Formats: sequence, structure tokens, C-alpha cells
Amino acid sequence: MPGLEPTLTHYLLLAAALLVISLVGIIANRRNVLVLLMAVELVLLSANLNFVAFSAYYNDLSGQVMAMFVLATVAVESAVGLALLILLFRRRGNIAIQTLDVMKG
Amino acid sequence: MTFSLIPLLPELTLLAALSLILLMVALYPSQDGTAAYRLTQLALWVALLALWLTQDIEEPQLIMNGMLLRSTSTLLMQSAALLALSLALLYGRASLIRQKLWQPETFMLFLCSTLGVLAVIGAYHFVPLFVGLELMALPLYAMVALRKDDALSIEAGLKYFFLGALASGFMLYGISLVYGATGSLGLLAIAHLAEGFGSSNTLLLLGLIFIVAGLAFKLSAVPFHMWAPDVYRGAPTLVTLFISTVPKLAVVVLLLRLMSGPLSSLLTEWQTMLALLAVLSMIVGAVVAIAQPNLKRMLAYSTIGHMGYLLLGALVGNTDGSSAAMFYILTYALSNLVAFGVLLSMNETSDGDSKNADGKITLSRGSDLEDFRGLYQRSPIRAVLMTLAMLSLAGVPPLLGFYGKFAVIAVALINGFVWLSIIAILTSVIAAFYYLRVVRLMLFSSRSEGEGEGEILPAIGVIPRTVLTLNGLALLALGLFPSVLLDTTAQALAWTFGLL
Amino acid sequence: MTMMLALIPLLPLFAALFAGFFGRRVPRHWSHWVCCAAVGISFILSAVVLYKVVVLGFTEINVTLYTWLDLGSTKLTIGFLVDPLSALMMVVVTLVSFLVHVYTIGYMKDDPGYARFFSYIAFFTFSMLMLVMSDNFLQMFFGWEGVGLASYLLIGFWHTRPSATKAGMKAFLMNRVGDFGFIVGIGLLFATLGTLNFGEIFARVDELQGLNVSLWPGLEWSLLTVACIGLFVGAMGKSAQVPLHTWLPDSMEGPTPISALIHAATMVTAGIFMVARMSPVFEGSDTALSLMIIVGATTAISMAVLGLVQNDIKRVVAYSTLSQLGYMTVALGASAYSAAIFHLMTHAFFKALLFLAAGSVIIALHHEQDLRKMGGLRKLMPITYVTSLIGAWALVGLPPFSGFFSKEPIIEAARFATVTGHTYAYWALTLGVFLTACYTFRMIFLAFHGAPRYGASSHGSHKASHKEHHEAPKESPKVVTIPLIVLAVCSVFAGILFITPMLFGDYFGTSIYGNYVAHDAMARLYANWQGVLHYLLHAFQTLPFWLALAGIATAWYFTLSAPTAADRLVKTLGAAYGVLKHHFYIDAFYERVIVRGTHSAASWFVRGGERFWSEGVLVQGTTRLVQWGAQSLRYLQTGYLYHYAFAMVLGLLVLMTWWGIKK
Amino acid sequence: MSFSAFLFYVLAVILLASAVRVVSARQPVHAALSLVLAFFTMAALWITLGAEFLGLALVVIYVGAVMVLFLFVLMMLDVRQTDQSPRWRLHLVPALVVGAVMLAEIVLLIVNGTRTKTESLETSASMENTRELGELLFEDYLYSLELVAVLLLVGMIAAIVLTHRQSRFAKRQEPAEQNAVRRDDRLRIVSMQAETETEDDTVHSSEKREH
Amino acid sequence: MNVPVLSLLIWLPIIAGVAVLAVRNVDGGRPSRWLANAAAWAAFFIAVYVLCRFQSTSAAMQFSERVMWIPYFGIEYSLGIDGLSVLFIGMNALITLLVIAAQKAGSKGSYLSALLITSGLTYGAFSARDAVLFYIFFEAMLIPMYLVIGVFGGAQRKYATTKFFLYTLFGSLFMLLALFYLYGVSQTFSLQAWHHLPLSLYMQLILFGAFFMAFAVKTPMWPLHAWAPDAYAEAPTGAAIMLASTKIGAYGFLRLLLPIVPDAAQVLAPWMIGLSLLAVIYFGFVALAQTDLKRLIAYSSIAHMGLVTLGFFLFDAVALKGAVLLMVSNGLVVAALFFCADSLEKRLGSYRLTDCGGIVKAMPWLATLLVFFAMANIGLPGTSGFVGEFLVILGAVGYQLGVGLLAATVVVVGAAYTLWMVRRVVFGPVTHSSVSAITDLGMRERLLLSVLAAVMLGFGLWPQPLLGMADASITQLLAHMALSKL
Repeated sequence: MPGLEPTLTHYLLLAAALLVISLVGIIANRRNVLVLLMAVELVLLSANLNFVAFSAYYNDLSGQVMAMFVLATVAVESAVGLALLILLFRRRGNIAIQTLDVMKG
Repeated sequence: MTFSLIPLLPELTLLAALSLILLMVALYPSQDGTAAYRLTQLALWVALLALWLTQDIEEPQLIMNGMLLRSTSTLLMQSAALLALSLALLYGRASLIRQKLWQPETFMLFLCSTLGVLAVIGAYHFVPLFVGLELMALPLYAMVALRKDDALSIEAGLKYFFLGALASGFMLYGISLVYGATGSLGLLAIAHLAEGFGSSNTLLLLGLIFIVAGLAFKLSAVPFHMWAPDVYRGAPTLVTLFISTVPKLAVVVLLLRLMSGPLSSLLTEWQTMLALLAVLSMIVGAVVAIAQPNLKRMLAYSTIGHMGYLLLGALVGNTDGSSAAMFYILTYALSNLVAFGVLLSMNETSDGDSKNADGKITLSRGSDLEDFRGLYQRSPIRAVLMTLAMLSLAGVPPLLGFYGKFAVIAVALINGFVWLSIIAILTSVIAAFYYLRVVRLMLFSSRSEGEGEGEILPAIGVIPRTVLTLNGLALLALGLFPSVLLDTTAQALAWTFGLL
Repeated sequence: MTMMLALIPLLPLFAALFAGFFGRRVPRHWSHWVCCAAVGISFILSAVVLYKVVVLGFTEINVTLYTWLDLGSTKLTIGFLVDPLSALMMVVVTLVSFLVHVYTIGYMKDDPGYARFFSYIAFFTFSMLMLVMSDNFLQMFFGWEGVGLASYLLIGFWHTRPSATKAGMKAFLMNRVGDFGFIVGIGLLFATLGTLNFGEIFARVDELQGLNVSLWPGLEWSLLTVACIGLFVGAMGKSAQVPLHTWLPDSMEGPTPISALIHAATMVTAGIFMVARMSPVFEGSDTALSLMIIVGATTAISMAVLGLVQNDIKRVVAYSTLSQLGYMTVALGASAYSAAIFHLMTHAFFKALLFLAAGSVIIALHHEQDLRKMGGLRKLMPITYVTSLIGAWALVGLPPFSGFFSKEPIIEAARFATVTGHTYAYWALTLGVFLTACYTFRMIFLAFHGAPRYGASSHGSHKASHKEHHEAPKESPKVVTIPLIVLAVCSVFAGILFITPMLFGDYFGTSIYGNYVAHDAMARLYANWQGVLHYLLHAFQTLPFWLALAGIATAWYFTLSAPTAADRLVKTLGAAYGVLKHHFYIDAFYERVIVRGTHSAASWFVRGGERFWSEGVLVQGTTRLVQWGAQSLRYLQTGYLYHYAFAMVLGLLVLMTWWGIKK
Repeated sequence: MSFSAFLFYVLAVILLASAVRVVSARQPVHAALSLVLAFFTMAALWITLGAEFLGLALVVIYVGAVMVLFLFVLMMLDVRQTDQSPRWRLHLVPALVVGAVMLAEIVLLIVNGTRTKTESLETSASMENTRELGELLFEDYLYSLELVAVLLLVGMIAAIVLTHRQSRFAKRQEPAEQNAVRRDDRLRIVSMQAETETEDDTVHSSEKREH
Repeated sequence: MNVPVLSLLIWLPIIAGVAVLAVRNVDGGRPSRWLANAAAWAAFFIAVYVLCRFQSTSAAMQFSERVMWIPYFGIEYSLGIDGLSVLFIGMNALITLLVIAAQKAGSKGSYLSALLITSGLTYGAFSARDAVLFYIFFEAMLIPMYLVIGVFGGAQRKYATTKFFLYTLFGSLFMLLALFYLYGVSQTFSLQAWHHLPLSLYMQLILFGAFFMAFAVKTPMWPLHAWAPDAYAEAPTGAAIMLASTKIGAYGFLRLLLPIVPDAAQVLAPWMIGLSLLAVIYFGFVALAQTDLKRLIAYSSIAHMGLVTLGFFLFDAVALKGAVLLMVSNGLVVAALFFCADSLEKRLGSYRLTDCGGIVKAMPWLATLLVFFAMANIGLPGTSGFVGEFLVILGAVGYQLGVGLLAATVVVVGAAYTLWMVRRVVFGPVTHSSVSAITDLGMRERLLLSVLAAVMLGFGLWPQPLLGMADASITQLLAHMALSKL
């Protein structure tokens, strides 16, 4: 097991924990779509943490560059997601996740 | 540093078209999609031309600082993607008008996504690869929900968006671990760095697992397929066609590329994982489709099944397997185009049309299997083309689809994947059942008295009809001379494998 | 020679084709002229052949026409083997056939299927000739089945009668059961010897001795015995031996000329002929001989008993035919092949005569066949009566009629035979003589003697017009009576003339082979032979003669002297009479057990095998399974986003667990 | 334990806690605010790892833009506190089990995979980092940058296309529909029975006229 | 020999079929019928030419054509016929001609087209020397058949045709796997090469299973027959004949299964013999219980195919020759019986036996011919049916008396259901009111059936020319099968 001094492993474990928390959040979420959107943000954030940690570990900036691009991408993703959310709200009057079951089977 | 923009000409063409449309919208906000459509078609063909003119066919080359690969295989797949979009737009033109999506923005989204597809096919570095994937996917989310007044469309868009974002997360997490294991993001570099790595390098392994999960989502392989039926069903049909064809081309290239190059040191893991996905996909795709009353949903499961077969070829992990998989996706795309081409010519309606915005949701109509009952009497050409498509998808010789199945199963069996091959043939029999059901409804059944008598199918324009017919006949012609396509893929790969 | 031999069967064939294809378009008389002429010429040619064989000493003419099939190891050829045996058969067949053709002109003159009928019987003649002239099993089987087909078609000739078509089908199927054995027998010989040619088989029959055949590994039987039994089963079918006899009485549904030609004189004797032809083979198996003698004796006695209780005139003659076929079979079993063939010949004459006479009576009474509705025809139909009487005497075996000369040696041979069962056979045949006399003369007395019973009681029983009803029966026309007379002449003289050469001379030469050391019945007969005259005189000292007379007397008592006695006897016998009336319940057994069993088995196969297993389990079962799978997998697709996500995470977890943790 | 270690643990705890809060808060607004906190913490972590620019960018882009957008939408949609479905806890159990197992497996694999990678992380923070990043972005990663540019455009187009509401009553021409009109649609020729006035008809019509 | 005769034979009907489809609505369909007839005649004459020019003394492939077709897999467009193929090519030509010629005015162009295409594909399957080529012809036949049954078939056509398609596909896909395996081992799809490919017994057994699935379905053999009665019964007459008469499944046994995996065939022969005997008896009984004329014919055909497969697995020259002859004969007989059934149906509107009865009065021609064909079905000597049946039984008796006894039951059972059918249809009282009103066969039908009858008769009286053509090849096949490939 890693020691107390934060090493690469610590960061990776932190990212993993973040990932799992958000995954649990996604699959246990029975409320609204917005929270889902936020949880997805967290997933990508955890990956980014990995990139930055590895970048530091290897002293290689490409990881940071990647994280940079991811940031941009996620921002766009949020925008699209929110737009969809608004659409949903307009059509249904709510953003409850349980009602999204018209199509199934 | 300097570099030539010439090799980027295809992408730039699309980008230029995109910008032009944007400009037009800005200048004439109330215009319809006609100009944008023409411009898009033009751009696609110019891009295609540019693609062929700017390629050095013999030598694969890495450009843009090793980020972008230009090789015969990328040329082939990019051309296929452009061509597929062009055909799809042609077939879907009337449908877009009917569905009130005849607006410039639609084509902009298509162009963006196609740009992403080209990027993914060419990407030889994780950064442009990921960005490309997102560029490919994000417009799709919007496109799926493009029918803003249709609850199904919105629901599909949301489901696609969230699951897609989750899958991107997986993918990204996987990439980060691969980066961590090797210290590089360039595929070429990774291939060198990871050469000796076995599965004992658990960082790489974990990365692989996440990447496979991400790819499986894009391919809609079971159990990452759940989005597909709903999205196919809810999206405007043209978008469904697009989703089921064009991005798949890119993802297949991506899969083969990662498998054959950077992550080839974990080939056994690849194989076993893909085998699991393939088996599940084949079974679920074949079995569940049987119970579907809606053609679009059915085709979604059909896609799932087809991805199973594709994985069967891909998991072999050598040149033969890759070329089989690539060939397979091409045959699939061609057949799918015909099937959707017919579907697009049908009269689809949705609850958005009925103007009842009181929150009551009615399922959109026009794509149910029942709508195809007795189609032959109403429109022989549609019925015949659909029959060709269905038989090709079912893999009955001498149609093109057969050779796709032939190639993947042959490769798999010869390389010792016997049980997978047996499952493949068993599921393809089951799958044949539901494809035939469509044929049966169209050709052997007739509408009962008084039902749908007054319903007249929309006419198909001369050009779409001609092209669609040619496309349908191509299924047969290429079935008689499959070498045309098979050799092309095989040669494309033979020259560039390793640098896929 | 080849040409001539080929013409003998082919002429009737051409005639048949002519009548069949053009018969309905040309005047009716063309059909009968062509057919009669063809068969007549055949008869003449056959006679010439017989002459050549007997007198000019061509003892064996073997002609190959063409190679039917070249199997590499052997050639199956089509050809003729003419030796005394077949030459005799040819003459008998063509003669009887010719007479029946002539007779038919009169008998069938009002029938709408006139040409068809001629076509069929000419075809029959062709097939029968192919059968007797063949030099190999293949061709014999061809003729064998050809006569079967003709018989089937002719029994069902009046196809609107369900009973007729049913009888035809029954005849065919029973024959098929026989063929089953026949083909297996042929197959065994072919498998061992690799040839179907008679000559080659006879030459190499010794190789078969001591060979065994196994039904399945472990169960071994003597090959020769199995082969012989197989062949004999074929003969049983064709020659209607118990228990494959029930088709013959039913075949009386056919027109009477057919009964005479096919079901008395020629076709039914094909089995006898075949066994005689195969004598070298049969001599090798005592078991088979023994089986024959027992089956033959059983047939002879049991069918004679049944003959007593028949009221249909044709059925009486039919049962007598069965009984006489039993006699022949016994002769075969006793290795007295020549006796069998001799009886075959004489029987052909007198039985054809009886049938034709019966037919003559039937026409006269407007298709009335019930004996109880006849009587007193003696005066009205003198020629028919006299010829019938001659036939009856011959049948009963009264000296000096031909039946005597042929039947007596058979009884003797049974006595002298060495195989198991010969004693039973001897007593059965002896008793059979009494019974034969009984039923034959019962028939004669009921039909021709006593008071007329036709007319009043037959009112409305058939479709003839009322005007005809009240006309008295009259003698049949010349085309009917002339054949009767010719046959009667034959019946009288055939025996006395031919017994010496055929039984005790060397007429048959090598065409019939008997192992006279092991099976010495014929040898012992020969030892006792002192010439025809002596034989005639000796007859009065033998049991059969007196039994025959007793039989005639009994028949007279029950029919003419004390008609009521018969009814009383019936009452006394009670249950036993019932058994006889139902033909020992054999028909019922077939109907209830075999036919119904087959049908229920068939429907069980359809229900259990086809509907349940093939369709239900294999097809529907698979379909249901897949559909069930589809529904359950569909159920997993709930539509909820979190379930979809859960599936993805779960998938990831599986991948991770399987491939990650395995390390 | 060095300060950097201490900082790491503090930040880690805050990050995880806020992450848990994001997915479990009853009020969407609370979730959003927790997310903001998570972003902040993450930014801090990145800065400790020497990625100052990235950390600041995170704050600027996410806290400054994205999360504001979130809150904006939240307010606009007026999303109130929504209760979990009654059987929420029932669903939570499998989720937690799966999460726990997955976490355990990832930990196992990562710990196993980084066994050789024990050297401490370099945190050589300097302004060069940003510069180098910039150089990389605009030279080596130019192609990707262009792609991202298009991607941002997509975000714009998508958001506009999806949320732009056409006024249903606005009078606009629909050229497509106009083009699609056929002759029959424009003019309908109705064949009618020629009217001839009969006695009855005149009576009726006169009656009608009166009315 | 530069003219690609076989290609012509294959593609002429197919192209004509497409052309017929194209002109099907022109001028009331007359040109399409004319074209179809012309194509059928042309193909027939080409087939006759092939038959005439065929060197029957040689077992080698003749009329060879070889072109590389799919170089990637080394798949050749390789055609050639030997003594086995030539028989079936001849039969296919005859059957096609009759089927097409039998179509009266008013029949649909698409129907004719499908029949022609099927016919062309059948020629292809019989002359293919490359396994994949064979497979493609073999499978492609499914499509026109599927469509024809589905569109023009009887009341249960949809169910029947789906079942037919799926069953056949199911079986043949297993064969495809076997082909792949063999390709993997030998790097070629040439059948000729595979005939000499050494294979372990274990592999042979597996390959046997795969091939068996394909051909047992197509033949059909118990227990994979469930599609056949339905498909035969529901198919329109022409299609039913093409389906039942071409014997492509049994041909597959001869061309692929036996020569490629002879040792496995030897090992499994007892099982195959058991299945064949089961088929003979079981289907015989099932036929006995049928109430539908076409179903009865169908089951009769299947029962006879049991005898054919029995002949294959006895490994006996006589039996094998018999089996081949029986295939030809049964093809002719089944065609003839289906034609008769069709003639009846056209007049009575039903295939039910209870609706017929007593037709001999109204239709003496049909009755005569039907009885003749029934006799051929029974295997009466002098008809074609006898030759094969007789030889197979001879072979069976030689193999094992028990087998022979069971095989010989066909003599009785076959006669039972056939005669029962004849009695119900031809003879007996008129049960159906319309029977008395119907007319006899027209000139066309009469000619058609007479031709068939004449062929059967000729074949029955002198089968040597027919066997002579196949003899060398059969002998070679037997010699080949006797050599172990282990």
C-alpha cells in the first residue's frame, strides 16, 4: 500500500474514488436529469485528474494538454446537455428522470 | 514549424461549407434548407474528390506532427463515410422536409459530425482522437433531439446524451490510464513503449478495459447497447440512418487501430473481451429484434447483432480479421443505406405534427412493421428494394451481406474461434427470421379491406429513386462480384496494417 | 428364333396398347379382333416353340435381348429362357388367354369399358408371358408385377363399385406382402452369387450350401433357407396360400373372364411356376420344403372347407382354386415339381372352364351370382351344363378326367415325401378330395338341377330392366360356348395324354431339378408306375376315388335330396358354422388388426411424430424458446436511463472482474 | 507528513465529500454548489501538481462559466426539490454494492500497476509551464485545437438549434411547402349537379330568403 | 471447346428470368411467357447438347471452366460436370422445361421468372466445382423459392415458406463452417483438392456433422424434415416440383459429404442407415394418414429419399447406383404426381382427397396417367421407380438381412399409401358434386404428362444408358470412398 506521502498512486486512487462516487450517483439517481449531468461532469473530472497526475509524474505536458482539451469538450457537452434539458422541460414541464420511459423494450 | 494544409483539404472543405452555411444563416435567417443542402452535397463530393486527389495511395504517412494518419485504409473509410452521408442526405431529403427539419442548422450538424468522423478515422494521437470522438458525438445528441416538438425525439436525445457522455468518460478514463502506463499519448509512441507490456501491467489493462467499454458503447455492443433501440426509434429517421452507419465506420477503424497498434501487446485480453461482447451482441441482437413491432427499433437490434459479427472478425486481431471487419462494416453500411432509404421514403408522423402540446405523448407512426404490410401492392419498388436490403442484412447469398458474414466467420473459424462461429451462424438464422418477417409483410400480406386505402405514400424524387435503386442493385452486383469491395479493403489494409 | 420368341409376348402388348390408346376411337369390334388375333398368333407361335422344344429337341433356348443394366460386377439382361417348362406354360397361358379373349367378346359385349378390358387382358397376357419366359429374376419380377398390375386393374374394372376397388387394392397389397419376401429372397441370392440369371444361379447353387446369413449380428440362419422362404413368401402372395389368400375370393369382384384367366388358370399359378423354376434352389433347403408342404396342405384343406359354405357361384370356384393351389404347393413341398406343374396345367383347363361356365350362367341370369337363386338350368343351357359337369368331374378327380391324373400323383407324392409334415399333408389332401367333391357338386346341383329359384326372388336385386327379368335364361352365344367346349375337351384329355411324358417321362429334362436321393417321392411314384391304363384301374382301389364319390353323394343329399338337412346341419354346427361363414375370421383379423393397426399407427405417427415432435417440439418449441428469450430480454430494456447506465457500469464491472482480477 | 501531503489529504477529503454531496443533495441547487466546490478543490489539487494554468482554467471555465450556466438553467426551469422515488434505498443497495466492488477492483489494479511508479511527483511549478503549454497547443496540437474550435461551434449551434423557439404564430413563408404545393392543392374543381329550379326548390329558396 | 457451355446453361435461364421479370406487365404478360418458354427450351437444348457430348467413359470433370473469382479467398468460378452431375443437369432441364411449359396463359411473369432463376441456380449447384460457388448456388435458390412460395402459395404459405427458408439456412450455415474449416486446412475451396485432403477421424466426424446438417435438411431426412411437407404442400405446383425434384440435397451427399469425409461416413454409416430406414418406414406410415394429396406426395417423396440415403451409406456399388437412379426417378415421379395434383386442383379447387374421387369417369386421361405414375411411385418394374428401389434393396439385403428386410418394407408401405391415394382419387364413387362436371386434361397437360410417362417408362425399360453416363463417376466415387483419408 502506498505510504502517507502523496504519490502518483494517491492521486490515481482519489480519481478512482471520484469516478466511483459519480458512477454510483448516476445509477442510483432517481430524481432529475440535472444531477445526472453534474455526475457526468465529475466522471470526466476524475479522468482529468488522472491526466494531470500522470503529466506531473512523467513531467510531460501532453497530459495537461489533453486535460485542457477535455475541459473544453466538457464545457460543450454541458451546453448541449443543458439545451436538451431545456427542451425536455418545455415538452414535459419537468425534468424528472423517471418519466423518460416512453420508449422501452 | 510548417506544414502543408493540402492533406487537410477534405476536412477544410467541410469546414468551409460549414462556415458558409453559418454565414448564410446569419445573413438570411429565415431561409430554408435548400441552399444548405446543396452546399453540403457539394462539399461532400468536393471533399471526396480532395480526398482522392491529395492522397498518396502507396505510402501511409503521418502528418500534422504525427497526429493524423493518411493511408489507404483511412482513405477508404473516409470516402465511405462521405459517400454514406451524401447518399443518406439524398434519401432523407424529402423526409427532412416532411418532418420540418429542412433548415440550415440540420446540415451544419451533419457536417460537424462528419468532420468528427473524418478526424477519428485519421487520428493517430489520443488528443485529436478524443476530440474527434466528441466532435462526432456531440452534434449527434443534438440531431437526435432535433424534432423539438416530438417527445420521443427529446427522450432519445437525452438518453443518448447521458449514456454517451458516460461512455466518453469511460473512454477518457481509459485513455488516461494508458497514458499513465506508457507516458505518451501518441499512438505510434505508445505502440513502441507498450511493446513488451503484458497483462501484468495492470494500469494498461485497466485502461484497455475502460477503452473497450467506451468503444463498445459507440458500437452499441451488448451490454453497452441499451441506448441504441431508443435512440434509433426516437431520432428522426435520417439521423438514425446516420448514427447507424457513418460513426460506426469511424469507430471500427478506431477499434482496429487501437487493437493492431498501440494496444496490441494485450491482444489476448482484447480477443476475450471482444469475444464476450460479440457473443452477447449477436444473441441479443438476434433474439430481441424478433419481438419488435417497430422497424426502426428492429433495425437497432439488427445493428447490435451486426456489431457482434463485426467484432467476431475484429477480435481475430490480424490483417485478415481486420480486413474482414472492415469489409463487414462496408457491406453493412451499404445494405443499411438501402433499408433506411426505403424507410425514409415512407410517411412518418409524430405527435409533434398533431399539435397537441398538452403533454400527452403519442408514439410517432409510419415506421411500424404494420405500416409495411402489403407494401408491394402500394409501391413495388420500395418493397423490392427493402427485400434486397433485408436479405442482404440477413446474409443470404448472392447478396453483398453474405460476403460480409462469410469473411468474418471464415476468419474467426480459421483462427480457431469455433464456438463463436457456431453462435454466429445460429444467431444469423434467428436474425434471418425477423428480416424475413419484413419481407413477408411487404410481399406476402395484403392490407385488410378499408385499412390504409386512402393513404398514399409520398412520391420519391427521380434522383433519389434512381440512386436508391442503384444502391439496391449494388447489393446484388457486388454480391456477384464481391472482389471489387473485398480486394479493395484487403489491399487497403495490406498496405497499411500496423499503421492502420 | 429370337424374333419369334420376342413376338410371342410383344404381340399381346401391341394389341393392348392399340386397344388402350385407340380403343375408344375405333369401332368396338376392332379391339377384340386385334387382341384376339394377337393372342391367337401368340398361341400358335407358342405351340411352334413347344413343338420345337419337345419334338425337335431344342431342350433349352436361351436368348438375350439386351442389357438392361450393367452393374460392373454383373450384367442384368433381358432375355428368354425357353425350355420344356416354360414352353408348356407359354402354351397353356396363350391358349387359355385366347379362349378367354374369345369368350370375353360375348361376356362383355354391353360393357362401356369394352376396349379397356381387352387392353388389360392383352397386357396381362404379355406380362404373364414375360414372367414364364424370363431367364432371370429381374424379368420374372417384371412379369410378376405386371400380372399383379393387370389383376389390380381388372379386379377394380368396375371402378364405381367401392367393393371392387377395395378388392383390387387388397389383391395388390397382399401381393406386395408376398413381393416383400420375394425381393428379399432375390436380394439374398444376388448378394451371395452376384447374379440374377437363372442359369448362373443354378450352376452355382452349391456354393450356397452351408452359408449362413445373420438378421443382425449374432443371429445366424441358413442362407439358403432364408432365401427359399423369401421366394416362397412371394409365391404365397401370388398363389394365394394361407395366410395371404384372402385377396383371391375378393378378387371375384372382377368380371368373370378375369376370374377364369387370372385368378384361376394363369396368374395365381405363377407362384407355383416360380418355385418349380427355382427347384434347384429349393432342393437345398428341407426347411423351406417342409414349410411349403405344410402351408400347401393347410390351404388345400381349409379353403376346401370354406368352399362348402359359399353361396356365390364364383366364390365357390374361387375357394376351389385356392384349395387346388394348395395341392400344387404340397406337390412342390414334396419335391414333385413335375406333378405340381402337371396339375397346374390341367387345373388351368378345368378351372378356366368352370369359371367360364359360371360366367355363362351369370350372363344368362343377368349377373345373378347367388347359387340360391339359380337351379334347373340343365335344360335351358345344355352346353354350359355339360361342360360344367366335365369341369366338375375333372376338378373332383374322377377318372379318366384330367384332374384325376394330376391330383392323384400329388396325394401319392405327399405320402412318399420325406420332409416334415408330409403325413399331415397326405391326410389333408385326401380329406380334401372329399370336400372338393362336396362343394363342386353342391354348386352343380344347385345351379343346374332342381327347381328354378331365379326370377321371383331376384326381383329388383339388380338393375337390369324388368323386361329381361321375365325372359327365361337361355344358352349363351357361340363366342361363349365355343371356348367352353374347347376347354372341356382339354379337361378331358389333357391328363390321360400327357401324364406319361410329363410325370414319368423325361419331358422336363433339366428344366426341373429334383434331388431324387434326398427327396425321393417322385422316384417312388415312378417305381409304382405301370402305365396309364393300370393307373386308371388302380384308381378304383384308392381311398380318394371313394371319398370323391362319397362327396358327390353328400352334396346330392344336402342339395337335392333333402335341402332342409343343410339348414339343420347349420343349426347343429352353430358356432362352427359361424367360423366358416367368416372365413376363419382371417379377413376380420386383417381388417381389424392389420389394417386398423396400420391406420392407427399412421395417425399416431402423424400426431406423435409429425405434429408433436417435428412440428411441436422442433419447430414451435424452438420458436417459443426464442420468443420467450426475446420477451425476457426485452423486459430488461426498461426504458429508464439509470437502468441503462447501470447496465453499462455492470458491463464494465464484468470486464474488469473477468480480465482484471484474473491476474 | 509534509505540508503538501497534508494539503493533498485535506483537498481529497473535501473533493470526495463534495462529490458525494453532488450526487446526493436533495436540492439541485445544493448539488450545483457542491459541484462548484468540487471544481475549486480540483483546481487546487491541479495547482499542487504543477498545472497552474489548467487549474485556473478550470476555475475560470467551470466555476465561472459552466456552473453559472447550470445555475441559470436551474433557476430558469425553476426546478424544485424533487424527492427520490419511494424505493430509493432499494435501488441504492445494488448501486453501492457495484460501486464498492468496482472501487475495490480499480484500487487493486491501480495499486498493482503503480507499484514501480513510486517516485514522488515533480511539482516544479514555474511560469514556463504555461508558456510551454501554449506552445504545445498552438504548434503540436494545432490540429486538435482546430477540432476543438469546431466543437465549440457545435456547442453553439446545438444549443441554438435546440433551444431557439420559433414563434408558432409568426407569419413566415415556408418555401418548401410552397414549392411542394401541386396544382390540385391550389384549386379544387368541384363538380356539382347543375341546379334547376323546381317548384319545391323555389318554395324552399323563397322560404330561406324570408328567413 | 471454347464455348462456356455450362456458364451458358446457368446464366441463360437466370438472365432470361430477369428479363421476364422486366417485361412481365407488357402486353398482358404474353411476351414474358414467350420468353420464359424460349429460355426453357434453349436451356433444354443446351442440356441435351451437354448430355450428348458427355464422355460417359470418363470419370473426369468435363466442360471445365475456371476463372478466379474472389482471389482474396482463392474462390474460383470453377465449373465442370462428371457423370453424377450430368444426370441431374439433364433432369433439371427436363423438369424446368415441363414446369415452364405447363404454365397456362394468365400465370404471372414473376412466377415464371423465379422458376427460371431457380433453375439456373440449380444448374450452377450441379456443376460447381468450387465449394463456395456451390454454396452460393445452393443458398441463392432459397430466395426465389421463398418468394414464390410466399407470394403464390396456398393458405399457409407464409408459415411454410418462412419455415422452409430458416430450416435450409440453418442447415447450410453449418456446412459453411465446414467449408471454412477445410479452407483453413487446405487454403483452397476447390472440391477436387478437398477430396484428397487428409483429415483426422475426429475432424471428419465433426465435418460430417456439419455437412449432414445441410444436406439432411435439404434432402430431407428425419428428423430435419419438418419444413418439407409444408413447403411442398403450400408451394405452387411449379415451385413444389422444382423444390422436390431437383434433389440437390442428396446430390450434396455425393459431391461433398461422401468424398470429403469418407472415414467418418464409414464410422457413422450404421446411424445413417438407421435414420434412412426410419425415414422409409416412418414417412411411409405418415403418408398413409394424409388427407391432402400434395402432402401425401410430399411424404412419399421424403420416404423415397430415405431409400436414397440408405443407398449412399451402404457403401455398396449396386446400392449406390440404385440410389442415384432412384434420385432421378423420384424426381420425375414426384414432378408427375404434382402435375396431376395440380390438374385436379385446377378443376376441383382442392387438394383434399375427400374432395376427389371417381375422376376416372370424367377424366380418363388423367386417371390413366395418374395410375401409371402411382405405379412408378410404387416401383413397379418397367417404370423408372423400380430400378433404383430394386437395386437399393438388393444392396441392403447384401449389407445385412435385417436392413434389407426393413428396406424392403417400402414395397408394401409404399404400395399401401399410393394405392390408397389412387383409390380415393381415381376410383370409387363420385363424392364431390363438381367431379362429374369437370373436363379431362387439355392438350398441353396431356402432352406434358405423357412426356413424363414416356421418360419414366423408357428409363424403366432400359436404364442402362442413364446409368452408363454416371457409371464411371460412381465407380470412382466408390473407389475413392474406400480409401482412407486418415
